[in-house]
Amino acid sequence: MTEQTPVLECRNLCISYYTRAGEIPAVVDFNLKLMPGEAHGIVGESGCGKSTVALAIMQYMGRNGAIVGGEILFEGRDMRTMSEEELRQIRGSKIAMVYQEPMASLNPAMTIGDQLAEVPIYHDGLSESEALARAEEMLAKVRLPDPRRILRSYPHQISGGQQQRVVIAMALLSNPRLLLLDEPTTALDVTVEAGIVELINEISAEFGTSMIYISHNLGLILETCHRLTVMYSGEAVEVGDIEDVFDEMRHPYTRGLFGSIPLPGADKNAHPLMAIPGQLPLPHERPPGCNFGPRCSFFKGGLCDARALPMHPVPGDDDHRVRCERFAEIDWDRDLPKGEAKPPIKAGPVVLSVRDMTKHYAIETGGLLAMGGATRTVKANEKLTFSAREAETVAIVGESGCGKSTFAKVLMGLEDATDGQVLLGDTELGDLPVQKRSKDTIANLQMVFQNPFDTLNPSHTIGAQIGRVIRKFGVARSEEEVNEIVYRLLDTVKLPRDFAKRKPRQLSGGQKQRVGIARAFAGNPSVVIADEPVSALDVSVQAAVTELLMDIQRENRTTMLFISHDLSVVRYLADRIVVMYLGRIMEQGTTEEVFSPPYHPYTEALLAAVPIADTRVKKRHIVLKGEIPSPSNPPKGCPFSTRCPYMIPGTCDVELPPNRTFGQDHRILCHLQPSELEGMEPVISPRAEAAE
Amino acid sequence: MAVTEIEAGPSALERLSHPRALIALGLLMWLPLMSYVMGGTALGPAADYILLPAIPATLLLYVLGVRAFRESRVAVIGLTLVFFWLLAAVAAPYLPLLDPNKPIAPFVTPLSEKRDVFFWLGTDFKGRDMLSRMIWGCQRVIVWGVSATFVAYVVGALFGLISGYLSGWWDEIISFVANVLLSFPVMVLFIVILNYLGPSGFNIVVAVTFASAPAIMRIVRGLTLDIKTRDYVFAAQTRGEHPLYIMIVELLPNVRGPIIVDACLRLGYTTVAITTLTFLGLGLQPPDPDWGLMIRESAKTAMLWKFSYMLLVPALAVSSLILGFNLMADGLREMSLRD
Amino acid sequence: MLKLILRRLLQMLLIMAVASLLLFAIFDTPEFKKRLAVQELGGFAVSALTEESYNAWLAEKGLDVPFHTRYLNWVGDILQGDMGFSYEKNRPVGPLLLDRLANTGILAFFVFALMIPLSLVLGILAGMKEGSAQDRTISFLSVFTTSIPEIATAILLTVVLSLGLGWLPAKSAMINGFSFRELLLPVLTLVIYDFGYVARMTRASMAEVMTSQYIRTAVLKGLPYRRVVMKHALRNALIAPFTLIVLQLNWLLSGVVVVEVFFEYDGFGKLLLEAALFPDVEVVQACTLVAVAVAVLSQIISDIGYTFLNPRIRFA
Amino acid sequence: MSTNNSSTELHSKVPQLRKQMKDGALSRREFVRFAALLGVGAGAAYSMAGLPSPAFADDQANMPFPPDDPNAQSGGVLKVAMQVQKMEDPATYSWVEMSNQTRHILEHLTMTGPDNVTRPMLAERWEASDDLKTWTFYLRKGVKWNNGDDFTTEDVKFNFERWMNPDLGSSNVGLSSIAALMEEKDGKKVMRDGAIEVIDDHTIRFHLSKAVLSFPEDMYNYPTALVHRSFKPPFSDNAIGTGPFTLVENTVGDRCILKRVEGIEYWGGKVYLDEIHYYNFDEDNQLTTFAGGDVDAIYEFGVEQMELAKALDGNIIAARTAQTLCCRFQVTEKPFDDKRVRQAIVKAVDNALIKELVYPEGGDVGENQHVAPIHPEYFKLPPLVRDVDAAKALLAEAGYPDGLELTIDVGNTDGPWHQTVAEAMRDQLKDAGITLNVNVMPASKYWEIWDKTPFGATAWTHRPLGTMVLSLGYRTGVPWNETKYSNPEWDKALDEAEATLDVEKRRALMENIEKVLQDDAVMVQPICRPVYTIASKAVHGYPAHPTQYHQFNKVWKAS
Repeated sequence: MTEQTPVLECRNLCISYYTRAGEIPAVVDFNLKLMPGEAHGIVGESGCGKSTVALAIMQYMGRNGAIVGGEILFEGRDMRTMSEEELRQIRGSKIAMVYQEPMASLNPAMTIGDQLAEVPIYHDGLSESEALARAEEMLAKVRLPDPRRILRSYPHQISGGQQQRVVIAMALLSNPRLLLLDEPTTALDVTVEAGIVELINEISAEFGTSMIYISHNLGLILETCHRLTVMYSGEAVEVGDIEDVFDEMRHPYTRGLFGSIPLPGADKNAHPLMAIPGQLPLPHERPPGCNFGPRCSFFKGGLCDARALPMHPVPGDDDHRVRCERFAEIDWDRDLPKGEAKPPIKAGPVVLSVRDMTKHYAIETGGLLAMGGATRTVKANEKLTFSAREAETVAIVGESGCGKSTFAKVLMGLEDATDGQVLLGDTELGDLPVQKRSKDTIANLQMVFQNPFDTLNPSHTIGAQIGRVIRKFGVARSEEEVNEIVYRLLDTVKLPRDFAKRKPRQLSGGQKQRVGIARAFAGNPSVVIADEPVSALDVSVQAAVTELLMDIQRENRTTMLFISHDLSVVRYLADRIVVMYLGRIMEQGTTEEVFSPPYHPYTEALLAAVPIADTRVKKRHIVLKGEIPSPSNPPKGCPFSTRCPYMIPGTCDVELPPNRTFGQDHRILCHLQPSELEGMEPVISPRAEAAE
Repeated sequence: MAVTEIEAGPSALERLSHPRALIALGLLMWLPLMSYVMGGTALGPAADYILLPAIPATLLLYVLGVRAFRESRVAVIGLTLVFFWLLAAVAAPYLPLLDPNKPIAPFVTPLSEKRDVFFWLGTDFKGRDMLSRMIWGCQRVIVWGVSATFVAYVVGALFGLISGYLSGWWDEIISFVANVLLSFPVMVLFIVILNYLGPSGFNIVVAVTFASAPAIMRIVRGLTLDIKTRDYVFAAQTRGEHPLYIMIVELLPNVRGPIIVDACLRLGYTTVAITTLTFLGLGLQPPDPDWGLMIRESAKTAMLWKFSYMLLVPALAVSSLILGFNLMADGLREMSLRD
Repeated sequence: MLKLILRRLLQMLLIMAVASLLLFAIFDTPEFKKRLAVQELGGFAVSALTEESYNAWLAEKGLDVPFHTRYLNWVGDILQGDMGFSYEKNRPVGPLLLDRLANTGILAFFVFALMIPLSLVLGILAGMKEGSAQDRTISFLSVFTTSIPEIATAILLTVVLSLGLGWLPAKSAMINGFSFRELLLPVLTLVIYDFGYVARMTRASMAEVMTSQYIRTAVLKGLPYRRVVMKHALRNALIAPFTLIVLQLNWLLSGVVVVEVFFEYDGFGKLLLEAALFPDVEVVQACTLVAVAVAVLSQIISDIGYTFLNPRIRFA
Repeated sequence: MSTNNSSTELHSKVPQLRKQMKDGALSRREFVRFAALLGVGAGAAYSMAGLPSPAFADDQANMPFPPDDPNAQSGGVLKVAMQVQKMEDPATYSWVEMSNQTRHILEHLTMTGPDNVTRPMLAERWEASDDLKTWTFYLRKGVKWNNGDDFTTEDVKFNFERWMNPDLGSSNVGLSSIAALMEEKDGKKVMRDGAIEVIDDHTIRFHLSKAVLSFPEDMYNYPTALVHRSFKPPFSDNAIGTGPFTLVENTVGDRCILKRVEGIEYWGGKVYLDEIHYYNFDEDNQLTTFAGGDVDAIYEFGVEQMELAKALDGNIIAARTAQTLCCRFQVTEKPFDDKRVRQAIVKAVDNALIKELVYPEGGDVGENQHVAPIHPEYFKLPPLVRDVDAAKALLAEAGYPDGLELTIDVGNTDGPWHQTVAEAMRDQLKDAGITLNVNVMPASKYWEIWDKTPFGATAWTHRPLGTMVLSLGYRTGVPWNETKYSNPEWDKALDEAEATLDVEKRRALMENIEKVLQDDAVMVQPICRPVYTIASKAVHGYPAHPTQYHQFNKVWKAS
């Protein structure tokens, strides 16, 4: 390695927030060295301090945050000693940042042109017209269509993906040495995310900019970075080159993290996920010594909790360091965590069958005194047909606007189907609103919700909320019986019984989701709809909740409709998959069938877009152009025709494609000939050298 | 579009350790006070001791309140001001005060003695003790102000829940009526209503309800619209719960937090309204003391520097009570935002 | 947008129709007619009147006609621009109302001229540095001033500035013609009561904007602080206060009642109160219509302004 | 110029009056008043009574006004705070304020001064027949309307006929003098044929159907202002008058501007002011406005404002009146239908103490029989004595041994002192076991119920004679009988008193009348109140009239 000045170097950086409760250390003893052209990933769960690091580098700590120790050297100069004016000159020109929420990061009241032009005006002293010209150039470079129009637009007039491109363009305008990317794709749909990731990779190649890429998603880091820092609870626990950390991790937390995410090859029966036990400590309740200690299976009292731990270099690789006292003692090859294998379950008879289910909304404009408002129709669901069998898990996959939530509403009886049939057993549900359904029907069909913060009513105790379901469905009536069942359910979801008296506010997100699961299963349902039940949870908690959900399902032989956008999770747990796009089913089949050719072009793109945190797999590279159209104004013909790489002009954009059937139950809605579809290559394949 | 200062969030009151004990204490303080003021002479001899249990209840409530609000100095100051007057209201009959309606010696300036009586705050134009009138004066404004705000809230919250949760025609009709009422400047509404019904405490309740309920309805409606998209409401709906159950059990407790902040502010507004209306001759009627009346009666006699205490005393008293309500609202909001 | 405005105007007319019908019904009760008679003739005289002569009096006043007929006539007159006749002031309502509205307009003009810059500047200064000593001082000041009801502010100002120091006249009856000195106390009272509210809202809006992510973006773009505040923050932070200030017009119509009565300033509020107490039906009617019109129009202006200032809605 | 009315024969009743005065049955002051009513010049009357003639100028030119002040300065504007009301038709005026706005434009046949003596004004003099049924008025010559017309009997006749026109609805028909000119025809009261006899341009004679003493006094009742024969309401549109001022502007609720008439010589001698401005202020605000220095004088201030008035730089002017507050019972309503209850209440109240509390300065203690000490026929009954024990005994007897709860309606129609009276009563009644609730309501509300409520505090205004009020308020079935008191014997006694001119005899009759009313305990009437006004020190000659009539002819303002 040549002797170069690092672009950025953090030495023993300590950052604290000051609150009424006193000083709360957010980041402790953080070290980082970033060479020119290098891309460094920081990965960790919420609250681990990764964004704090980014803002500290920008010297933007807010009123109650402060750097309490260490140094941040930018090109060799300590930024802590710089004056406000010097900082200002560096910000936006030498160091630029891309943020998590592009919409919120752009000023809603200024045109994009004005916002972009500011950067060259203030940093390079350009005139306004020169600045605008440069902005237009940059917009073209981040591959935005019609940059001239976008310059004149306000942020809300363009889509989320375009907004993020604008933010990236803004960051690149002064050709910075260092680019900070703070979860730049988290708010975006998967197929849009893929486009942004591609752009970022191109930028680092083209401009040679050093990057710090902050994310909770290991797969994304793998796709973008050279080096990686894993953070846990305010500390970096492992640093190293990507391959080293991915393949030869030396910290129990890193390994726990990998064990928690469903990688290709994970299987709910044969190789279940291995969740990290326990939960993240709150910043002011961190244990002495190793922060991960209480959750670590290698924890050794007296050693791990004796002192604040330093980073240790991994022998043989100076650039690979871990914050673990025992990493040398652990046999990393043998002690690979393995979940308990479970026998596969045999699916029973069809429980739920949906036939040509269609749901249209009429959006009326105007009200009591409306002077004639136009009515628009939103086609939320078009002719959905599929079925689910007892003890089977059917995943419904799709991005925003695909109609999966509407489908859930129709199923639950909150909306009437416009057309078609929904049969639960032999009860027609399509036009049976929940008020008219029998108690049994309602009890048979329950739901687990996405957002842990919303799923429970903050005003009532856990016990009361579960008890209400029990009473409502007539499972039990007397106070004692109800309590008994509540306790039993809490046992089932592995929560202590005294949680019955707690209010939701006293629970963590994962615990709330467990309560939500307990509530859904309180009435012994035959079908449970799980609407992204783990997507809002931290990675290490996700696994535990997923496993729990599946165990209960397995035990009760419940049919589960698992709504998700995350194909990795779906691949892991689903028996069958339904892929939706703009209200239509594009493809359905068993998990095996959907994940291998023939693919629907959309499925293919979706599969390609999902980042996989596994160095052993190879992925084909497909990036879709454009954005998802609005469901109120869907394209003619095939809904996917606007973005489809295989689009046949004159056919796809005019005519609705036929439903092609492969094998037993594998259906694809596409104009492409079956042979063309069958001729597709698999998207994900094992790398030759890593193949077993 | 509605500019509201209220943010949804858990209420600081929720952190009080014993909500049930608190409600009991509140009732113990409030019911005697209310019956004392509204019942008037109908209470008969009971009037002499009915307020006795309210005094310890008030003190205890204050202590509990300070404990709950200790994080916010502003809230504690507000609470202290409000409870000072609450305590004055419940303890007035037992304090060593002169009869507030008894003329003794007119135009005695503060801190001076006349007819062997020392007057801390002087006497008014009729010779009634200002100190005693000031302290007694808080009873009616507090009781009617709180009652009016409470009734307005019950009405406003009910319609807000219905309008927000049921939507559709319910919403159209309720919102239209609310819009009609909101199109009147508040004072115009007050003047018209009180002029029609005649000035009295009960009619103030009616007028305040008409004037405030639409705004409350809007706030509750907005909160309801927000909360009804939450999954737990969805869960209740999918359980087949009756809309009434959802409104009362699932929604109402969760709009409580922001509403309590708004209620504190609105108590302030109502106090202003009652005082102002009384000053205009449309509110509470003499002879019993009330701050608005004190201002009304003194306004024509005290227009001299040396008599200005007659105006200053009630003006400062009413300002301090309203300041108390507003500071409490501020503190509560501050605390709820911190959560 | 135009459709929206038309719709709101239509709604306004509907509200006016409903309101005036209700008012007419209210003031048509025998009690109110009797009250009017008492005001005109004196309490003793009225009770000495025979039924017949009372009816004759009613007929003379045009009050014997059933109220729906009167209402229709009144509506007809209004449509022809005739707002009726004031029993109490013995003159047509139109010019009377115009006089009083002009007076209140002068008052409102000075109130807004003082209040807007004061509250915006204070609100922005406070909101710019949330939690600073400057913020806390301004915030407390604004809570404090808004907590003092107008009547108390009026009293405090009168006692100090007029009775105590003798700088300003205590009353604003302006019997010797317009006098700015006499206008000062009512203006100050209203400004002191109202600026705090607007300042608080401005502060909240500014504080929210200052913690928003796009301000962070602007700072981290390396813009000078002045530009961040002036160009990025202000525009967004002033949207809410702007709509609020326009809506204050509506509030002012309420607020002026007590101030005008206390200072004996012959404006809209005093007229309304006197008319309601008299009861001078057609004046109350006209005042209500004006009030409703001001309320609705200010809402419309506020909505238009909001839309205009907020590109998110303008280009929706 | 000594008594120029010596040319007139003294009325036959005058010697009789003089004898009464000598016997002490009639005070000298009252002698003057009655003698004047009978056409004796006020100056002569004063001298007959052996009183120094007050500062009145009837000996010069027989003027009703005070004499000219040698120090007087001409010019200036007098600004007065008063409610400014409409000036529609002087004959139907219902408020004193209206008449004040008109008083310096329109004038009367007679004029009653602050000394309660009625002097000739537009009439030069008058004569009454011995039976007091025929009255002859001789008009002053040289009086001109401000449009240049001469003032003649035609104008007088025009006015009288107007007043008696039943369609007009003038309250003048309630005056005993005018009533005596009318008769009932087809259910309507109209003018009797031949009631008015025009002798010549300056002599007019009235033939009454019954004896009326107060004819000249009635002619200064405020709706009797004389308008021009071309008069058409509203007056404010075409203000033709005989007075020294004319109307420039009258904006109701704002201002009324009067200006000196130019070009026409005023009959009444010197007038000093150039303009009189009335500015509209509610009674509550008049004194505070005066305090602010914007006006020179005000209409009235209340007793509760006395301290403020004293602290101001001005002359407080107080007038003794018969204005009073009757906290009266409706004797037909429970529990007031029981005389013992009424008596118990009356006995439990100490009128003198209430008067002292409420009107410490000026005024008289009321005696629960409505006749005030300033009434000429007032008979002084033994003072009322508070007797709580007797009150308790009466209550027990009436079936309320444990006391009684009552509510009094108070409208403060005449100022907040009504309420103070009620509150003081409440405190005193407590001793007798009576709980009194004071129900205060706005004045306008009170006027809706004043003659209906079982127990209410009603204000009665000043009337010159005691018999007038008793007749208006306590006769069986009269419209203003708010007590529903009905006592045929008492009515008869009152009839007799009203027909008795002999004041001594009348007073003798009044003893019984007052006593019966007092014993029947129909009201607690604690105070006959004074009226207060204030004028700045620069204003000279500001009159204190018991009925608050403004007479500004000789008022002047120091510059």
